Amino acid sequence: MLLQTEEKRNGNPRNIEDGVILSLRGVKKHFGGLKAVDGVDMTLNKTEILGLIGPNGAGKTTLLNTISGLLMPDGGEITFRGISITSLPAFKRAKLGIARTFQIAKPFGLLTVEENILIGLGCKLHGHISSLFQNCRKQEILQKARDIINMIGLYDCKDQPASSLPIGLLRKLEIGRALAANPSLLLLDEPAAGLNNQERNELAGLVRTIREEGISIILIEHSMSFVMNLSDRIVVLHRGRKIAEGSPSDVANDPLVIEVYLGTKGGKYAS
Amino acid sequence: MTFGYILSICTFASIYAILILGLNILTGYTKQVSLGHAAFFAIGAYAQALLVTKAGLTFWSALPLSIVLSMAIGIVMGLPSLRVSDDFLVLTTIGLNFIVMGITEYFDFFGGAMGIIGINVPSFMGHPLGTTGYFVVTLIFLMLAIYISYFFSKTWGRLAMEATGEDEQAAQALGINTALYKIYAFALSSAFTGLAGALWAHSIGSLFPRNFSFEMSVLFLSMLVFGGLGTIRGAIFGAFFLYLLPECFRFIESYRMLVYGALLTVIVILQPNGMLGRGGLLDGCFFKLKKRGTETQGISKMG
Amino acid sequence: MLLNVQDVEIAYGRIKVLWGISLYVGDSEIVALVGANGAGKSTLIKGIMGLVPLQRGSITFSDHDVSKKPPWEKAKMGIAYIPEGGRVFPDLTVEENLMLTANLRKETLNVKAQLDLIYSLFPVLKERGFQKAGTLSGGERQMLAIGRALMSKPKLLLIDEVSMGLMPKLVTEVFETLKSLKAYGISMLITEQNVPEALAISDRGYVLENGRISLGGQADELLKSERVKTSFLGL
Amino acid sequence: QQTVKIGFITPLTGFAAADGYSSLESAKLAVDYVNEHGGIKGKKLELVSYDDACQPDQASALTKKLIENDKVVVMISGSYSSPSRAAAVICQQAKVPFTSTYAVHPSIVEAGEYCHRIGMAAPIQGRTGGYFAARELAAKRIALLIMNNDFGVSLAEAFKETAIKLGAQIVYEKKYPLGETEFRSYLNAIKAANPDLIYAPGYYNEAANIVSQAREVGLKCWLMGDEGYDSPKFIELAKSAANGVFITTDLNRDSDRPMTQYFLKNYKKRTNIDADMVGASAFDAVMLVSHILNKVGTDANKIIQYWDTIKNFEDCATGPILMFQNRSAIRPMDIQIVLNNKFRYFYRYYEPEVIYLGKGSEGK
Amino acid sequence: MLQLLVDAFVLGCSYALMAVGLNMVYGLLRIIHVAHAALYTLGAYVGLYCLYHLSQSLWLSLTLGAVFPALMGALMYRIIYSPVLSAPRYVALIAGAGVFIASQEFYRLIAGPYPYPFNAQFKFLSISSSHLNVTETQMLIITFMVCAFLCLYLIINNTNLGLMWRACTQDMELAASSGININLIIAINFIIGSALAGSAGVLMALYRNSVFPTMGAMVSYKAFVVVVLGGFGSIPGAAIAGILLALAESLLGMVPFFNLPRDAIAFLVMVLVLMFKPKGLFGR
Ligand SMILES: Nc1ncnc2c1ncn2[C@@H]1O[C@H](COP(=O)(O)OP(=O)(O)OP(=O)(O)O)[C@@H](O)[C@H]1O
Ligand SMILES: Nc1ncnc2c1ncn2[C@@H]1O[C@H](COP(=O)(O)OP(=O)(O)OP(=O)(O)O)[C@@H](O)[C@H]1O
Ligand SMILES: [Mg+2]
Ligand SMILES: [Mg+2]
Repeated sequence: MLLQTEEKRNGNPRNIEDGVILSLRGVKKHFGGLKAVDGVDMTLNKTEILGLIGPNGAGKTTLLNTISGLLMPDGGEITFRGISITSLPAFKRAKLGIARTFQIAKPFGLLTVEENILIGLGCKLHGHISSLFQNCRKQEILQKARDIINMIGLYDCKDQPASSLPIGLLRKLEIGRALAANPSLLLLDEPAAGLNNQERNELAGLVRTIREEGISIILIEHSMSFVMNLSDRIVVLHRGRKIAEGSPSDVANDPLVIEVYLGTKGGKYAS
Repeated sequence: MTFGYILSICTFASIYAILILGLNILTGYTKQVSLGHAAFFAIGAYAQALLVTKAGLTFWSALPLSIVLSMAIGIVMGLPSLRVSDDFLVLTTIGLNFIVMGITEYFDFFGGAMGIIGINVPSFMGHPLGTTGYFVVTLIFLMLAIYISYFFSKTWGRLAMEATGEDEQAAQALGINTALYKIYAFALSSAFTGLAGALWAHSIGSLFPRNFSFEMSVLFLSMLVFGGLGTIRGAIFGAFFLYLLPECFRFIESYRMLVYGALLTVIVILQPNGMLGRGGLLDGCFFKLKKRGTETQGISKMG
Repeated sequence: MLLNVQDVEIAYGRIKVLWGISLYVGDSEIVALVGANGAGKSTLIKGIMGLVPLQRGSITFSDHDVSKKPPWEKAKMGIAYIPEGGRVFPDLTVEENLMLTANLRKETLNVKAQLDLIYSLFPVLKERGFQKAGTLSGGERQMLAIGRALMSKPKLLLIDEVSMGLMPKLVTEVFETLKSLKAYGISMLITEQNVPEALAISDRGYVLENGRISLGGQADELLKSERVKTSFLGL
Repeated sequence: QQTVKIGFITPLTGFAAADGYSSLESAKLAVDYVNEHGGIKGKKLELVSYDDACQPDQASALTKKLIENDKVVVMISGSYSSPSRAAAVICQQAKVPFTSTYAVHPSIVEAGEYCHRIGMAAPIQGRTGGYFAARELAAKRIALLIMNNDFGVSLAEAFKETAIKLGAQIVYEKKYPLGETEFRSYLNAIKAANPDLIYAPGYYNEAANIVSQAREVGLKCWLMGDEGYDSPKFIELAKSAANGVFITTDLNRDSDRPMTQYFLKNYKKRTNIDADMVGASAFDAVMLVSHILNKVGTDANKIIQYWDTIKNFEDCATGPILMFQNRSAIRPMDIQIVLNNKFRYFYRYYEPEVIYLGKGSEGK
Repeated sequence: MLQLLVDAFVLGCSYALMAVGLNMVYGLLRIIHVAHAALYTLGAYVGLYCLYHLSQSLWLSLTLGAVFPALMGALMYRIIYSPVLSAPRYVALIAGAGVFIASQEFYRLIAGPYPYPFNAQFKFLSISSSHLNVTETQMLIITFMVCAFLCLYLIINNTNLGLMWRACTQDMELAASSGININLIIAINFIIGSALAGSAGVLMALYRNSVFPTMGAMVSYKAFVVVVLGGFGSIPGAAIAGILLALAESLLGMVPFFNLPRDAIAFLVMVLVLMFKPKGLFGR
């Protein structure tokens, strides 16, 4: 079964060299004896939305962490816009233009919504010694922050501490904060978890808008309707390995994916 | 009138206020809880004392050097915070007290157990400063420290430090070099503390290792938490209040510290965010440097 | 009536989250509680369990007033709680996790039989019996959480967001398991984001909006109602 | 003005509270004595005291308060060296006569001509110990176990210098911090060095542990301490191990001098505790100050002028004060030994080379 | 050499007894329990009172010296800590510090500032030979500590109570809703920890033959070092680290010309260990 998929994948190599923004080659991450990510090859094109799915514990979040730099891969190579970022720390990758959200939302709870966004806006400046002297509340900066707050629809609570927001708004705040960092690649880890359908639809709209701004997106989701509708392409992970890749419908029909992930009712996503 | 006494008490309180403003940058903003600020205080005091007594510098020429020196040592002492976090860091900073005390006590270069004597009264334009003069000098430095703190509270640096304190991973994902900002925080904090130490050395005139005990560090953290972690007004209020409180209880003489300890406990229990922190008893009584909501208050988990 | 919640109000500090909630759960009944984020579903469940204090209102369980009882006494009376996100005791082994609850009711319970029952429901837990619970996968943890709650042979299960973060395959499995539990005479109050699936296994349901119950009724009727359709099913 | 006020600072809270209590009660005892015997030229003597918690910043602020607010004519510090020094500097600036009681740090009198010391100067006491150990006891191999504060260190320095000069050899030397309780590892090492005598300058709390643990690990050599041991608490804590320990002190309990007996008896009556050296120093300070005030009145300059000319002052609990040399009290030096759980008189030095400050650095 | 090891072991026992209580509180509530040292001193004073006013028996004073602090510990939790559990954790730390300051002053006001001797007469095993001399008190301390740790270890790993305790350390809320009376568990936790601290106070008072108001200070700082070295929350870790620390201190104290004080050495060791093992020697 596994073999079959390998063949199939190798059989249809996608030739997208010029448009590639991110490529992973043989990325590995081990925790003790556990191979959380075990040699994953993957590419991402400009302005593409790539869905990343797989069973619980497949290594999706871990893979995302190695891309954003919160974890250093134990092997393999990661290239972002032609630069090898394999051994760069997270904050440098963020400056290069990789932004992310977290599966368990990590707002700066004591800071207000506006300040959360400001921190994102300061992405390029953070770390310079001059950051200790420069005022972050200049008019034009506040204006930028306000634009982003409007875009994610949090204007009403911009002066509230982030910890007082409910999950749904927190996820939007996280996306806003990531956008403020002016990324060219956005990594979203289960942004729709804990949202209801209406909120999911709004979120899907937001994700599309972001893509239209020219930002590429990797999207991890367990909500099939969400990820199938949004993604241009889907990669399936299982036990740290890539077991399938292709268009949403291809993946949804893949028997291996149905067996390990979608379950018997998986077929209904195939359309 | 007890003018000299009050001035003298206020001089010490102002010195502590400068220190607490420094502690606020480290513990209030960056959430690196420090129970070792007596050590940083000692470093500033000793640096100044050595420069004045051994190198023969004047108060004014030694002061910038002491601050820079404290900052440099503060950076070195901050290095453990890059590896150690949370409660382990708290314990590490407790250790700094004992290590610095041990070193000053056991190396004759630092005066050893005999301490450093004869740190002269600073003079200004050739005239030695009296109690009043020195109080004015401290007050000016306190104003300067407040101004710098206020200015700093509006910079990117403070935002980055707060982000580092709240969630390191999220901060890194937004381009913040959290290690660097922790070090910045240690540097700034120890610069303030070093300044306070130097001022203290001159107002006492002599230094002994045991002057800088762990209990003092506890007092410093209490001052900050009592006033309101993460706020400038809280830092100043806490320093003045908790330093003057035992003085106010002079009339009950030997029950003084009992009452002080009990009061400290009761107030922290009733006002866990500090008197001037969010929701504190006096929140809003004093003029605020910024409108509500933009100044953040310390109500997060430790570390 | 097994559980009767009357006019309950709950606040976090000064912020009120729930306003005058009244609902009931009958014997051997599955009741779904659906609502948007932050509507207060988790808060209500915690309030029923006694993990957050009630500001007003009363809760009766099997005709006893339990409004002021601490959670452990409610647990002994037969209420079990499965919190959000498959929380288990990570450093205890699977078996210790299970035995913990059962041990408290040793006198009235046949522990061995109960354990066998859990293992027959979730064979995978038997395989992992001596593994630390923290090393289980997300789905296994969720099963352990359910198993742990069932060990004390509860009369009422309070389940918060059982499907959150689970892969589609597991979501189906877990819901089927819950449904099968009805056969053992266990009532359930479940909250869910996954409204259609939740209502599909439920007898009745309530819609919680901004801390108030805005709609309640038979599950199939709710599924058909306009309000649910527009705001939860995205139709 | 109805009373003559003298200021007193002492630690009543914190780790040094026991010494503060002794010195305050003794000072009060002395004040009562003075007032019963006519006060200061008919006026009552009044003691104004504050708790400095052994902190120099509090000491300096309180000294200001005493001088400005309470208008004291003389300041007495019943505190340790660090607060005493801070207070001395303030008094020197304010030109108010000052004296420390038992604090030994040389810098206290160095603060200026207004600052004096009632207790024994460390160089003298250390030297006395050295003479006794190396000359009288003929100890050849000496181990030093030194409390690491100004007190222990300055005693040890003078002791060492003298002992080496007299031909003894230092076979072991180690400092321990204030508050240490566990000495077995030091003592085992000392045992290996096989000394004739251990000199362990420090306070009675630590000393009691040193002495009893020394006996426990089987050290049979002489043990020698200083006036810091001079408290009945030392014997209570060290129990029978205290027997045979020599100390250098100036409070001779076997003396038949009336003032000594008055102090010992009335202190016990007043506090229900046996008197110690710390208290005796404070008692003497008040006695001496009131003597001076009775002689020359409250003028600061007259006070300090007279102070330096005092000879053979007998109205004190400790050995008579022969004179003030460099503003430090000079008196014959006593060696006492603990026998049958009591401090007993053993030997007294009058030799000038022992009891006077030398010309060199120690004179300062 | 053997003598040195035994002496260090006894010292280590005292560290470990204190550290265990701190560690238990930390494990359950994540509070750095500064006021623990106040209970140590309380134990010593209660034991002293017994000895002087009730009976000459050491056993009675040891018992009361454990029971009284145990109750005070539980009370302290109710009054001081339980109101600030949801506040940031340094609040509990400072509240504890306030209690510690106040308690020292309280003891001083009640019993006076002077140290008291602790003259208890008792019969116990002892070893005295030319190589090794273990006094009755040392024997008693070793026996007590070994028994206490064995009991604690057995309780925690083999009993239902231990299982519940472990559950509480991991997830208090979940434990409560699984039917565990968490108030009871916390109370028991404080009672056991404080009883150990109190009895450590009595034993050390006996060993040092002195009781004074500030006797708890240094011991509690040392106990922190032990807790960190052993790893927060690990009870065998605390026992082993306590003994290792005492050994290290004693051995370094033997080195000539190395004059840094024990406390500085202890903390230096701690910082160095943390630099290499940021979670302590036995930390998870
Ligand atoms: N820091 C860590 N230490 C040890 N093991 C880890 C760590 N982080 C993740 N793992 C393990 O690695 C595996 C992959 O975890 P990961 O979080 O990447 O899964 P996932 O695909 O995101 O799953 P889910 O859909 O449940 O979020 C899991 O078995 C997990 O237990
Ligand atoms: N510990 C807390 N302190 C303060 N406010 C809280 C706390 N927990 C929840 N809230 C607030 O109470 C409201 C209801 O929260 P609750 O978790 O009950 O909602 P929910 O319906 O379960 O939402 P979700 O779908 O996100 O789980 C939210 O506005 C939330 O911000
Ligand atoms: Mg994940
Ligand atoms: Mg919820």
